Amino acid sequence: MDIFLKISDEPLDVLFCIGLVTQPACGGIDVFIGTVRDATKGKHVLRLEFEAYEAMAIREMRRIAETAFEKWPVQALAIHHRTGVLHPGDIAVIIAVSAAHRDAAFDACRFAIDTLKQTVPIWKKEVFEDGEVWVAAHP
Amino acid sequence: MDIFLKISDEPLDVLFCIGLVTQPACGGIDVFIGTVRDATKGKHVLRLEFEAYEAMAIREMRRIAETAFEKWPVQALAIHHRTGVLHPGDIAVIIAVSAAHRDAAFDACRFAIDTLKQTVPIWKKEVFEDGEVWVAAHP
Amino acid sequence: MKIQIRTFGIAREICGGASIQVEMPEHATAGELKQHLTEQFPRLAALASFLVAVNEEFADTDTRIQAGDEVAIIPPVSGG
Amino acid sequence: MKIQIRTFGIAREICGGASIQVEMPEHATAGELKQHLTEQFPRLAALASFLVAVNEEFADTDTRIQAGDEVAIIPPVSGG
Repeated sequence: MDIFLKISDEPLDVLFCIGLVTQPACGGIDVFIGTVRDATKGKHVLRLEFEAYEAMAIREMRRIAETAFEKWPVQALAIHHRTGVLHPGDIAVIIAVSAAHRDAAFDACRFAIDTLKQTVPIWKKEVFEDGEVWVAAHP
Repeated sequence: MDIFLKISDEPLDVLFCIGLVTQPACGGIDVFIGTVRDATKGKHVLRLEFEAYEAMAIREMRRIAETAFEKWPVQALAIHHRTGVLHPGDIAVIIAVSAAHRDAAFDACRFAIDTLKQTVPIWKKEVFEDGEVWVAAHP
Repeated sequence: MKIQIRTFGIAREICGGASIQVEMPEHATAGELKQHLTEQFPRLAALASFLVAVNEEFADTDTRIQAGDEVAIIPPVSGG
Repeated sequence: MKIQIRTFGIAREICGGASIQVEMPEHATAGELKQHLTEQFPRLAALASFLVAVNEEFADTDTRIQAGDEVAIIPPVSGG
């Protein structure tokens, strides 16, 4: 059960994450890369500001990874999340999952990003030309 | 509809594929990387030999990409497939799909690799210490 | 007992600082703390939701808080 | 008419070359070609399946083949 978790205010490295999960017995790797869009609902995004409750976020990420290992025959799983100020095109999150067969990699990767967005204490503020908003804060 | 297709006997480049599909409006990229396992059913794999009916394979890959664009709101899709002699750990195929939202990227990427394995005229021979076999050739 | 509470995201802005201190009875629950916080900071009630974490775990309404626990307000998360 | 046929993968090994030539009646169909090939190369019948492609498209049983068409034997694919 190889789990690699990181929260960092430095740029994330896709090839590094893929390298972390690559193993001789793996036949498929699914990688999800979350990038900063240049617009939300038609409004131009200047930047995003991410903050994390780091220790708890790592705990929740570990819980996600462990659940993925229980549910699917995956070999290794990496979740790297960025914090700080990001601009359109920057990578906010990378999830890489290796497995002997691709179905497990796809299922676990999608589960990981879906669950991360629901449970991991990380927050982003979208900054527009005319204001800013904490995403998902209000109904 | 940005479609990038390649069949090559040179090593494939994951970052290049991701770069091809990255666009300012994309919020999620799903990348599938098919790698050569070191064993099949417990037997050690020495190497794989891939061959393609290249012109037709590119046509079938284009058909997959166009179908993906019809079915899901994706922004760009790249399929790069390797031919020639590969060893365990080498990358046989990369599929990268970008979309504004991740569900489309995941669905289209998985559809693309599943369909590629069914319809694209590419063949692989597994070479073991004690023999070789064309994968899927016989019932 | 005095409880030191970490705040994040919009909760940090609503509460006016990355850390606030509130006075609660001994053995108060997370539910009671949420109610106290909502009264002290009415804008928390306008959020889609907010949770309390105790010692880096999401707390249930009846989770008891001890002096010295690490307590945090968790507004709706939006990572990824 | 003479038809030049490209072969790939195990079909290349069964047919003994990357390209073979067969003689078929004018307006023969892909289905008739498959039958002819199976008779000439019985090991093709042992494959999980094999298809004929005409001009880089999978052919139906009743697809007609013209002299000069690009024809190929497609054994079970195994890319990815």
